[in-house]
Amino acid sequence: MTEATLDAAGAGTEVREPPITPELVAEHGLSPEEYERILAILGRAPTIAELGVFSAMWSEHCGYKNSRPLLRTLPTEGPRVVQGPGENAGVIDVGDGWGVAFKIESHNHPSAVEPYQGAATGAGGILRDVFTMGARPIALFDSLRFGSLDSARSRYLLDGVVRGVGDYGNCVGIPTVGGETVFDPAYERNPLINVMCIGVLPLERLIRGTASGVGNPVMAVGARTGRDGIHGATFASEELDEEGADSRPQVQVGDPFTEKLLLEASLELIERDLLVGIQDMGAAGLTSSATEMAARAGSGIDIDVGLLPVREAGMTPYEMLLSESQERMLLVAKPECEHEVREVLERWDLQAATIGRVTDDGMFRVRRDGVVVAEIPVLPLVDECPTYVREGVEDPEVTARRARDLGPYRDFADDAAVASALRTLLDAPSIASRRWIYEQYDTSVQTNTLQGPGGDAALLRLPAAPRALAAATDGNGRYTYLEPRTGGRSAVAEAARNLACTGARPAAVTNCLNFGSPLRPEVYHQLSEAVRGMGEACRALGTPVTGGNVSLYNETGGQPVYPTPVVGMVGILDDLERRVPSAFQAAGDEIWVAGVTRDEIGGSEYLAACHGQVAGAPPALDLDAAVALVDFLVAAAAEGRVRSAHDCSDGGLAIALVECAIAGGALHGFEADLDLAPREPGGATPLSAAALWFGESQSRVVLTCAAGGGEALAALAARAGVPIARVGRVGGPDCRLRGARHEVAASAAELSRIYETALPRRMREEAGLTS
Amino acid sequence: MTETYSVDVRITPREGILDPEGQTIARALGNLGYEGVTAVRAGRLIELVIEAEDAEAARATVERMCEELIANPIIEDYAVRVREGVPG
Amino acid sequence: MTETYSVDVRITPREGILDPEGQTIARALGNLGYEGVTAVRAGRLIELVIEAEDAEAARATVERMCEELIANPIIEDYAVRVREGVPG
Amino acid sequence: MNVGIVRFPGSNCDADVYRAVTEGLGERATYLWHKSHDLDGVDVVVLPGGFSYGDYLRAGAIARFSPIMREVIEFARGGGLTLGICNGFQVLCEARLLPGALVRNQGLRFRCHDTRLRVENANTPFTTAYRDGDVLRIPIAHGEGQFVADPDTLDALEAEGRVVFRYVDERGEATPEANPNGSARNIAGIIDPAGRVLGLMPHPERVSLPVLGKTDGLGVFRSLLDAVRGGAGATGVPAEAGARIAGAAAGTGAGR
Ligand SMILES: Nc1ncnc2c1ncn2[C@@H]1O[C@H](COP(=O)(O)OP(=O)(O)O)[C@@H](O)[C@H]1O
Ligand SMILES: [Mg+2]
Repeated sequence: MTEATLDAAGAGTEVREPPITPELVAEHGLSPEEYERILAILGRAPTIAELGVFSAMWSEHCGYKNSRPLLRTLPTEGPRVVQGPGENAGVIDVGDGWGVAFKIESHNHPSAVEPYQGAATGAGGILRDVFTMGARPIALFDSLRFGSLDSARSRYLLDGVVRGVGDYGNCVGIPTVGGETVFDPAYERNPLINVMCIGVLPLERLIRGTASGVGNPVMAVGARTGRDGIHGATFASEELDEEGADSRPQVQVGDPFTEKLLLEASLELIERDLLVGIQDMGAAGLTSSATEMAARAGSGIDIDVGLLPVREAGMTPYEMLLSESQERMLLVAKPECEHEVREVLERWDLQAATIGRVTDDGMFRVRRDGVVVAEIPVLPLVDECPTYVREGVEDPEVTARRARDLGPYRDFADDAAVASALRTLLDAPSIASRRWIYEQYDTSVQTNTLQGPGGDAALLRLPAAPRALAAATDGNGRYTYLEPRTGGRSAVAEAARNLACTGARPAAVTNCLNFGSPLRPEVYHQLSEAVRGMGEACRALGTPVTGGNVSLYNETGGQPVYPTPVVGMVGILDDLERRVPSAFQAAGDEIWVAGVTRDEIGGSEYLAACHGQVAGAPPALDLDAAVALVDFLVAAAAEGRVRSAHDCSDGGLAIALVECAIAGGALHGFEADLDLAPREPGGATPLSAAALWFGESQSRVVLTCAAGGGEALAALAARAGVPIARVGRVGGPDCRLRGARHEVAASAAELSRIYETALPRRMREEAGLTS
Repeated sequence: MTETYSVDVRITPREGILDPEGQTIARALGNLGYEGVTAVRAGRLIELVIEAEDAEAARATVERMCEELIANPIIEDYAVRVREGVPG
Repeated sequence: MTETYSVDVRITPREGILDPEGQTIARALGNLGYEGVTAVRAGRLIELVIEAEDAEAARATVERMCEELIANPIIEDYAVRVREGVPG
Repeated sequence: MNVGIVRFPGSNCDADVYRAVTEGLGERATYLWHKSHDLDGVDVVVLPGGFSYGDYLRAGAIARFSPIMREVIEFARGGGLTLGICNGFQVLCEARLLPGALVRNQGLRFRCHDTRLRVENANTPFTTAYRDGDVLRIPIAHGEGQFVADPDTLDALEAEGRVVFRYVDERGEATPEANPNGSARNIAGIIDPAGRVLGLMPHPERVSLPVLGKTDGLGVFRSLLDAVRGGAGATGVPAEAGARIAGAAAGTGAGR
């Protein structure tokens, strides 16, 4: 192409082409070196539209500039993996010709600005990523981080986010069956909203986001394109606004009703085999969907934005290319099928416009009413985003925190102090019952829910009966802050443990990396170490990573959030009749603890909630022990040896036991002697009272079996190499715990009240008003 | 001394913000055979009765309420109208 | 020949029907420290732009829309206001 | 029995009803497209839950004007067995096939959890598989489920035995705490004067599959089967009170 054929404004518009100044380039988040690369790729200066396209595609979100080299170190292959990273969602084989597609994504910044719409559109985006693989979404999970609930802002954000996820998922008819909710001042001004979606598909219907077949029509489907969410916000809005108004909303509004229509129509189009490829117009909208689809096929795409249905008059090509209006998709129809595609879409009352064709020249060519306004070779644009390997250095502040003397917090003055810590932890928003949240979500629509929120992992029945799917999300920002590699390992291991508690074998992982700016050496250190830890754990546990999402620059006023890798894991339970609940089931059952308790209180919720301390090294994660525990739990469930199993995590052994007593349908008191729980072989190291009661040593689980069933259970554990010991018995109205010369007894009803009222009490004043 | 004022707050989606509810109502009216409807916007209406020194004070107070609670200025516009007395 | 009219439909909960949203706003305003609010009602506002012969025709059409679809007389009252031209 | 399930744009419990009828009961189900004018000769019509037209304007308000509603209304008026669940109940009220209206939950929040429902009238074609006073465990999932009607209507509903399900507590009592949405007199489900059109907010179809381990809702579909088999069919007379199926879900629900 020569300069002469380029008309930036396109025919019939009045826009002037602004000069591409260094400032303009910088405002687009491109470095001078990156700009040089663009000049080399194009062999000329870019137009403003082209600059916008490069800027979006080479952003962290689309181009993974800073994270790609790190992500490459993660294991991505395994016998079940059908589709690894790089597609709209990962897919695994769950047997009998069925697959499970799943992915997690963040919507942190939009939710910080407008929690209701931000969370709603976050749910909408990840749903589209899954159904564009040909999968019917069967579940959503929301992994949430907020500041302390003592702050009105955090309560407002929690209220809005929960209503946003709920209203969207409920309306589309996808049950939200799990998630996490953590409160810590580190997230005060930058909440994290990650949503995972899981779908099922007949594997023969798996479809990818590819644009192949020269001449095939490229169609834009769904909502009209507006000016919402246009990238490059500040600059672009002012300079390019033809009307000169400042009325360009950045906030995207979700329309779950249209989403539901898109979902049904897309699945019908795929089932009828009318499509070559399909992709959500997500981040960077039309630009990323068109160029990524072409890149995967090694083809080109030629579109005319003049044909794109728009919501507002006077939109420029720049705006149309970069708009992030919701509920839109790009599809490439099979030859001769365009008419039938239209029929299906019309049946669902959806708009479709053919905006271009697939070509074979490898170019992304954009016209406006016939006149070329952008012309970029696809492969360098999509695949040659410059990547950076940086130097990471640990923040000395973190080094110091880790080394802090925790002596003052290791012991309790008397039994009353232990009881008080127990109640404080049950009332801590990060531990307390999440019922207030998940009862605002439809958890039973689609009639697949075998176990909804409130257990260790959600369980959903699969068409590949009698198999069931288990899934959970996990991640501990505090651990990762204090020791990133351990945090990365722990996120994976806790998710695996959560799944294995139900009897399911962990299968694969998606992840969302929520970090601060990678340009800070201390953040880059966190990122690289956390990814290293995740990779180690994934390899050890045999759970390859099939996809994920990176959200960097989560900071305000120079203060990054805790580095928070969130792992979404799916696993398979071979026989749903063998599923294991987490709560105690019957009086008389024996209580066992599997896994070693060490003298570890660093990074614990106990230190944070009871002493306001974020310090010490987080509990070590021994990968061999993690793997052995998972093997043992899966075997124990398959053989029907356990009545309940609950992961021991935040709040340690005491909290895990009390949760087993109060988190089920009925209350079950118990008595337990913590001193009996397994210790380090040799048992030389003394254990402080705080570590015994509330320490968060990893790879521990509270199990029950029917009276007399303990021998067989212990034998199974021994075979798997898992230390296990009987600590007590279920029964009576009270929770009676003793250990380290302390004793606490409280009625299960009273503890349940604390646990259940903690969130509603704090959220009482939130109005729950619309929008 | 204070007077009683009736204050209406009309809350509508901001210009350029998607209004799926308005669009859906517009389509439904079309399906019912109504012609000539060129636009529909769906908003909210909050009616307050408030005691204030004078009409200006009433307006100022309600505008603060809108910013703080009643409207969501990020995605909604609001308009306040003040009348004397209680609504008829 | 037709003219363009802007029509507002104000929909409010009928007398005797509970208005939890209004009550919640009233309570929330109290919590925020606003005094002197003696009543709050929450309703809906539908703004239409419609082509019609004249203002009376516009009103009649929108009233039929309200009876048929826009309002539910069991729980809601509605009021229609017609102005000439498109909304400013 | 062939159960027709209407699919409006935004319906999302259509497949659940389908599975309850086919997997749970082993009977036939047929989807009915909202744009069609043909009920396909089905024995029973179900308006399923979901968010028809996004619940925009008012839940059920727009769906009520779908093309197929002309036939549904005709069918129901002629004594055809018609069941509206959740959003379907809202549509039935908007269509004036049932009195009253469903407005936003008193707490203003969407709520999804199990509720206990007391069977107030086991002598309807929808409830013969239960006994009067049985307490069932059936989930709700709605944001606009508060049933309202004027006092005269409520009195008439009570007097005529047309309140079919009521929200109760674990002791079977209709307390304010057991009322999840502020519904007048804890009403969860009502029937029309002819006893052929039932609307309820809770979701019996979600507890109708043995594989999920909960079957308290299956009785509704069993009762319908009984009514249809008993010859009452789509336009016949109300089913006999005594025509209960032995071992129906009633027992599993009571007193839990
Ligand atoms: N935001 C949420 N949405 C839905 N379910 C949630 C949410 N937060 C927590 N949960 C559910 O609450 C339960 C407790 O969560 P969590 O404390 O993270 O469990 P664990 O420590 O076992 O991983 C889990 O079943 C989880 O799925
Ligand atoms: Mg967890």
